[in-house]
Amino acid sequence: MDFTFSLASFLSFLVAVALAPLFMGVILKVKAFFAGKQGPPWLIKYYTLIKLLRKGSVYSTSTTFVFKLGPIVSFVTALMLLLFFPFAGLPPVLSFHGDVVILFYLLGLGRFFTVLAALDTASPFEGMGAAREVFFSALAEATIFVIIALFFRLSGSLSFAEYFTGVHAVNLWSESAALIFLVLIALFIVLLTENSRVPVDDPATHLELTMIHEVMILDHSGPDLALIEMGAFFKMLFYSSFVSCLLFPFHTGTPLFNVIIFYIIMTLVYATVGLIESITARYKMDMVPNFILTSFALVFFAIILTMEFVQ
Amino acid sequence: MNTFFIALLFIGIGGLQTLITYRFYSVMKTVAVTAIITGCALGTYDAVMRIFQHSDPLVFSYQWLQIFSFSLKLDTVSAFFLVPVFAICAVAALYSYQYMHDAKRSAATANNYFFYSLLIISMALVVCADNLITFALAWEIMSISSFFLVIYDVHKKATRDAGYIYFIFTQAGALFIFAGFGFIYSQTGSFSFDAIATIPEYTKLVAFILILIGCGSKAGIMPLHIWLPYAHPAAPSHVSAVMSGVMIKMGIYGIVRFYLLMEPTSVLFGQIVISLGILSGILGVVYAIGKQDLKKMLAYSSVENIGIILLGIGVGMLGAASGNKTMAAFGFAGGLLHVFNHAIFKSLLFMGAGSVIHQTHTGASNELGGLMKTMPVTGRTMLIGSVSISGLPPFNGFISEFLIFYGAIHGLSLHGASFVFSALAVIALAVIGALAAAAFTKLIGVVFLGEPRSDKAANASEAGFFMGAALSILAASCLIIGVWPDYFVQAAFKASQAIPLVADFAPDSFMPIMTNIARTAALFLLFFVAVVLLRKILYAGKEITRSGTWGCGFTQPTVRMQYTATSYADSMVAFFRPFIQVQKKYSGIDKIFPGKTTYSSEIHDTSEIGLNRFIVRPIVYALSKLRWIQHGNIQLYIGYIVLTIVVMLIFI
Amino acid sequence: MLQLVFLIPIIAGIAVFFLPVKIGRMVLIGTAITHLLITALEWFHVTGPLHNKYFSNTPEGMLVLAIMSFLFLFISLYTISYMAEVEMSKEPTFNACMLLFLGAMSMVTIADHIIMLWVAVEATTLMSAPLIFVRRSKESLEATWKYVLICSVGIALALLGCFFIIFSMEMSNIHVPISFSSLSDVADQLNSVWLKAGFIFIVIGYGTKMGLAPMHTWLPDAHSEAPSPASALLSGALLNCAFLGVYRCHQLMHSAGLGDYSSNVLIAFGLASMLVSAIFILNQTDYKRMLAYSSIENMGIIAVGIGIGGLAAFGAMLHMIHHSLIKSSLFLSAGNILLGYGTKSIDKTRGMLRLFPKTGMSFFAGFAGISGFPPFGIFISELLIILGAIQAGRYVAVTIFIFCLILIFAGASRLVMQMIFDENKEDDRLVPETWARALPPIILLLTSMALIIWLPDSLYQTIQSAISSIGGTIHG
Amino acid sequence: MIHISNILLALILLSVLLSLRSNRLMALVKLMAFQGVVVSAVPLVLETSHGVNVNLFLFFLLLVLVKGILIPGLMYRAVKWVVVDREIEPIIGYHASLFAGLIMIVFSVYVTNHLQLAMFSESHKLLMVTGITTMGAGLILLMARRKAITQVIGYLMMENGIYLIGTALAKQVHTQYVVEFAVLLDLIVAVLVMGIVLNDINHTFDDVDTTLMGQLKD
Repeated sequence: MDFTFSLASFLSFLVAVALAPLFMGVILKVKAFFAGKQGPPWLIKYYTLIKLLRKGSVYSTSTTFVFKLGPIVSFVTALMLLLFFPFAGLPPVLSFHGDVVILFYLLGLGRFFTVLAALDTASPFEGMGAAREVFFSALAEATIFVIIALFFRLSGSLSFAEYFTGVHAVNLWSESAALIFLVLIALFIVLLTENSRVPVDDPATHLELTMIHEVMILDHSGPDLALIEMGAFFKMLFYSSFVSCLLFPFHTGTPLFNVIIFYIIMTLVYATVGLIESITARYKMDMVPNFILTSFALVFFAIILTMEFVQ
Repeated sequence: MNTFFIALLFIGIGGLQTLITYRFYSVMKTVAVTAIITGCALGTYDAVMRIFQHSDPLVFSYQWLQIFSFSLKLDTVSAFFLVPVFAICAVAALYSYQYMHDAKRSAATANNYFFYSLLIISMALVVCADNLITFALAWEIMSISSFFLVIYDVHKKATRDAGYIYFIFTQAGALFIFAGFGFIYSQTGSFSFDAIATIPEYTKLVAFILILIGCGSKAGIMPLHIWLPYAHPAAPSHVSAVMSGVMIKMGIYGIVRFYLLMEPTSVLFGQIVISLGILSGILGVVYAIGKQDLKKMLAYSSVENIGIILLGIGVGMLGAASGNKTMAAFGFAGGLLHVFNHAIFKSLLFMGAGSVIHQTHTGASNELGGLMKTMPVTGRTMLIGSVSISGLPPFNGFISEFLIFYGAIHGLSLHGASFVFSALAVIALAVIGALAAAAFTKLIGVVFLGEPRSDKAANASEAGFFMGAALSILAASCLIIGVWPDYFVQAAFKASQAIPLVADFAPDSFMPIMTNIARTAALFLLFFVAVVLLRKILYAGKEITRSGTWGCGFTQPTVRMQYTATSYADSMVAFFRPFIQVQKKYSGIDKIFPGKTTYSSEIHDTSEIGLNRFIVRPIVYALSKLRWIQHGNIQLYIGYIVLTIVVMLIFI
Repeated sequence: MLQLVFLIPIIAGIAVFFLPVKIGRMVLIGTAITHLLITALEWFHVTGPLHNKYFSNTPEGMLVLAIMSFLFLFISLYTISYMAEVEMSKEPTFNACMLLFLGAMSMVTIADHIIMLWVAVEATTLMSAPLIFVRRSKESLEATWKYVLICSVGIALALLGCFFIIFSMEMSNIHVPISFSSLSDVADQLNSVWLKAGFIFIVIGYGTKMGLAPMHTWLPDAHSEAPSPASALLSGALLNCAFLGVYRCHQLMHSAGLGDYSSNVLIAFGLASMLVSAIFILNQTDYKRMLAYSSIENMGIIAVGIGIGGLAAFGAMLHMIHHSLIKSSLFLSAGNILLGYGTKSIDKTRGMLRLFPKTGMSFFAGFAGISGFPPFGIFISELLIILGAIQAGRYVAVTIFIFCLILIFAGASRLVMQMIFDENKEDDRLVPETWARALPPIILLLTSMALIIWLPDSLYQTIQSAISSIGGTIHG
Repeated sequence: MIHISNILLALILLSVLLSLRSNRLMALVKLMAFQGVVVSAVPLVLETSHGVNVNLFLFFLLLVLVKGILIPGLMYRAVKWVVVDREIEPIIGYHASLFAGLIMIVFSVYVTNHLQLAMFSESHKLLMVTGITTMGAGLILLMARRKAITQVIGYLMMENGIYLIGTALAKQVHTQYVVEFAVLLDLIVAVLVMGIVLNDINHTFDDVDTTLMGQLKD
């Protein structure tokens, strides 16, 4: 494992962690804008987290220790993602050949325990959410791993650092732009799925029957809920960064400039999510698999294309 | 005398003495379990030593029936397979000490131990066999002894049916293997393994496919897996643990061994194996999601894991045929390590399921629930097993899946069909992993979490000490291999060096990456502990209250309203509909004020339906149409003779 | 000296007709032991080889004789206790016919003269008919009628075949004794068309007796209706004798250079037999008939093995030995079952494991043995036949072979498992099992087991020299 | 000599055809006795390399005794005392049987010619034709008649045919006796056993109709 303690890497990691809740505010602002409202303050998510951390918790009598494991594991796995991600082309804190695989599997671990925590409550609604979560993410997983395969085909590498740092970084401006464009769309669909955004899931709906992620954490409260929320922010940040890195090559030479561009693009990505949430409605639940399969079809098409492109 | 034989001797004595001492139930059990565990421990030690010390393979040959020899050869691959054979059987024997508790059935128990030890010995012989005849002999003994183990509860109809189905599959499989041997023998003219590499490529392929069918029916490769979901639930749990954890791997061993002996150069071998792997893996796990019986579900999960193993081996074969060292070494090592890992967590899960069934007397997951509170040890170990089998870090399942993945992804640098197969392998692995998580969240969530769905589940209590101990040992191994995989990975790579292409594959080509994986897992654990502590601090001095689950406004929730295993699986199963058939029975609502209504759904195995509809029934029908031959009419009987003469004279 | 093997049983048999039952039983056992002794002496060449116009001790004949002699001892021991149980009024007739039957069969094994062989085979029909017929029920009469008539027709055809062979010799103006051994020496000069015709008629004729489909029709009836000791003897010994006739003729064909033709004929008959038994073992309702069909199957296997030759011929010879041992054991167990339940219906003989543990165990072990599981010998013989068949490039044959084996196993194992393991609410045992009747089948099974662990060298040599005349080699 | 043998053979063929269309058991038995005597006489009148000698004559007497007197006598008694219904009860009708017999003759002529054996003299050819026809007709009786007793007669006829074929083929001295000996033994043994069984069948079933004996089947 390349663990060269570089201050820049560590700082960029900290900045990312710190900014994750802020970007969620961006989405809310965009949605408010389209609804013609003023919207909550930019720092709303920070306030929420602090409020939650101050509170105590109520646990259902049905639950066991698994219920408490859920938030912890999902938080830790999401945090680990950020450790390995090269924000703005800066080398990540940790990196090694093959880290992509373990990171996505760790995300799977997080999901495993979130789902278990939901099932632990004995609530029919949470079970429903859990079932949907595992199903949709299983489909998204296929897309993700095709993307990994594709990137290996393009760059011969298996870690985020190798993908997005250096001059041979994979992005829209490289020679295989057409493929990356397909990946980009697919990845954005995965982003929406994995983070439970419209049109896959509507975090703002009021009917539990129609939810996926939100219904799973109904019974969590206090610091536990804060951990889950934080985990969700990290995950969103990770996917957005992934998309951003594909959109633009961050090797202008000036790290600070890179960082600024990076976060501008990040803001745009979040804004797009917000935009989509404002102008589209949630799909019917049985349409969702088709939506995710679209992403799979795109990347599968892309990887078949590489048989021609890369020899 | 060699340690290996001493080990077998101990195991044999442990089994044989039961036939004499069966009148003294607890003496018989204690002696049997002790002897078997001692033998297995010795055997494990011997096998481990053989993997890591560069000693010459143990060779043993005994002239038998004038023209054959009973030959054994214990090389690294054999030793690698011996470790799970001995280790898992020892743990399962420990488990059986309390699981087998019916002193009234002492004769049946004695038989069980006798065939159990015979099974261990025969499995050890299968992996050490060094010629066709020895392999066939050991294979058949393994089949018949496992058959007797399956039909322990012979007074139940389901058990008898299961035994019957298993019996047929095992014998048919053996005949296919024999046919494969025939093709080998026809070219080499000897029973020995030595000259197999020299036979023509075409014959190799035919022989390999026949052996693949034969071994595949034992391993539970997809269209041939039908016996698994019958036999595993029927057998006593320690037996299903051994059968599913170890015995079906003998099928894998057969495939690997004959592949190694043949040293084929065609990519077709790898492609066939990968295709079967994908089929078994994905459909296996979908059925595992769909099935609600605890052990049936685990049986299908075995099919899935066999698929993963085949993917690994297939990737390795493809790599070896295309000259890609990384692919060959990682694919094979991954497949082999998954054999070992699956042995651990699948036996853990089967024994855990056994404890549940033992305590609640039901295996239907829709009747269970909330057992984590009443059966803490079983619940926690099953949780670990479930995480492991879903291939998630920091447990052992991830390590082997990672190796396979790594190998497969390196296959992407190939061209043409090999590229497509590698890509499919990658996708399949991902999908299998994600769906396995779905299957096992269902298992843990429905059986151990939530509220009990029936009185049986509500009144359960923890299983006995030895049963818990066995589960704990296995659960600990899962974590140990996941966090410190070095030795295990090395062992797997040592075994995979039997492929000539990667014989010189140096440890520095794989060790760094494994160290990184292990460190990441350790880092995860570190963070995990840190956050646990952080959470303690956050909750320090705060009010923590307990109350009922929030019913989303519904004020009178009952346990019957919980999401069941069936509903959990429904949408996923529906997605795979052409491959999985769901039969729903719903009486419907027909009145304004609806009365009682019923709904039930059942999942049918498409391969089983296909086998029934397209093979068994037509054959039985056609044959029953020929029954007039024996009509009892003597005049026509003489007519047959006359007709035969006429026909024969025409063809003179 | 060798002629004693058939003379003694015949004389003893005639004597038993007139002796009281108790002494008759003693004579039966005594003759069995004597017969075994003579066979043993002959086997170890103490008495020296025999070659005259009519008789000669060939390796294959000795093999069949040895199996028969061994079986007969245990079957006769079983008979004593079986007959004591059923209290048959015609017991002296039965015992006498057993002995006469043994004599006739022994004669088959050492006959060398073509007509002498035929006479001996004819005699076996005559001597065994009363064995089937002894109960005089409607069914047994019907079975006997079919047995006698069909076998007589078959054997008459075999006689015609013999004439053809003799004629083929005359066509070529050769003057040698019409015995197989002398004919083999001049076989290449024989007229091939007439030899072929002769072979066809002999295969059909003796094949009727051996139970090759489609001439097998009498076999399930006779084997199921005969008292169990007789069934055991019919299946374990008589079929081998008939096979010997076919085999001798195949040898002759082989030395005449027509081995390919006769091989194909044998394989075709063998596969047909296996297919036919597969048809009837599926959904069989009578366990003795099931065993009878299984005999047809195994005779088919032997025919296929011999037809393929090479390694498969060795397999076929081993198969013959082990089939005799195991099938006799199964029929003896079936006798115990019949005594215990009083019915031959599979549906009504459930729960043997609980009601008749010893018989149940030996029956199941026998079934496992006949299905080719170790530690019984059929495992090796079937494996060798499959290997040999593929080596000989007979892919179609081996496909049908394996297909039939699977079908038969699937059919039979369902029935056997039902008999042994199924629940049985009732508790009435007509006749409790005794060691006297449970032991002989077990000993036969143990013998098969012993022969797979350690095959005596002399046996091995005998098999080798028996198959060497049809080009059967063990290596390559 | 040739002349006589041809006449005998023609008589045999006639008896074969008659037996196929005969609908009375008694007539059939008488026909068999006649056929037996004629068949036994064939070797005597056949030109052989060694002429007629004492052995041959003795065998002739023996054959006549068995085929012409003993076996028909037994059957006569059986039909007289045992069988209630003396109709033959065909499965295949008389005309069809007769027609089959004619086809049988054509077939045997074809076979005999097809064999084209130089060493056959004309009389041997006819002998062969007759033999095959007789055997075939015997088999037809075996297959086409319902009564057990008719089956025995069919068997007898088949045996006659085999005897004729054997006579045609085996002309060396030492093989000739083999034919006679073997056929005799076969007849005695088979018919004896059949007779005993028939007797028992009659006791048990009150008839010798083989359709009653269809219990054993699958």
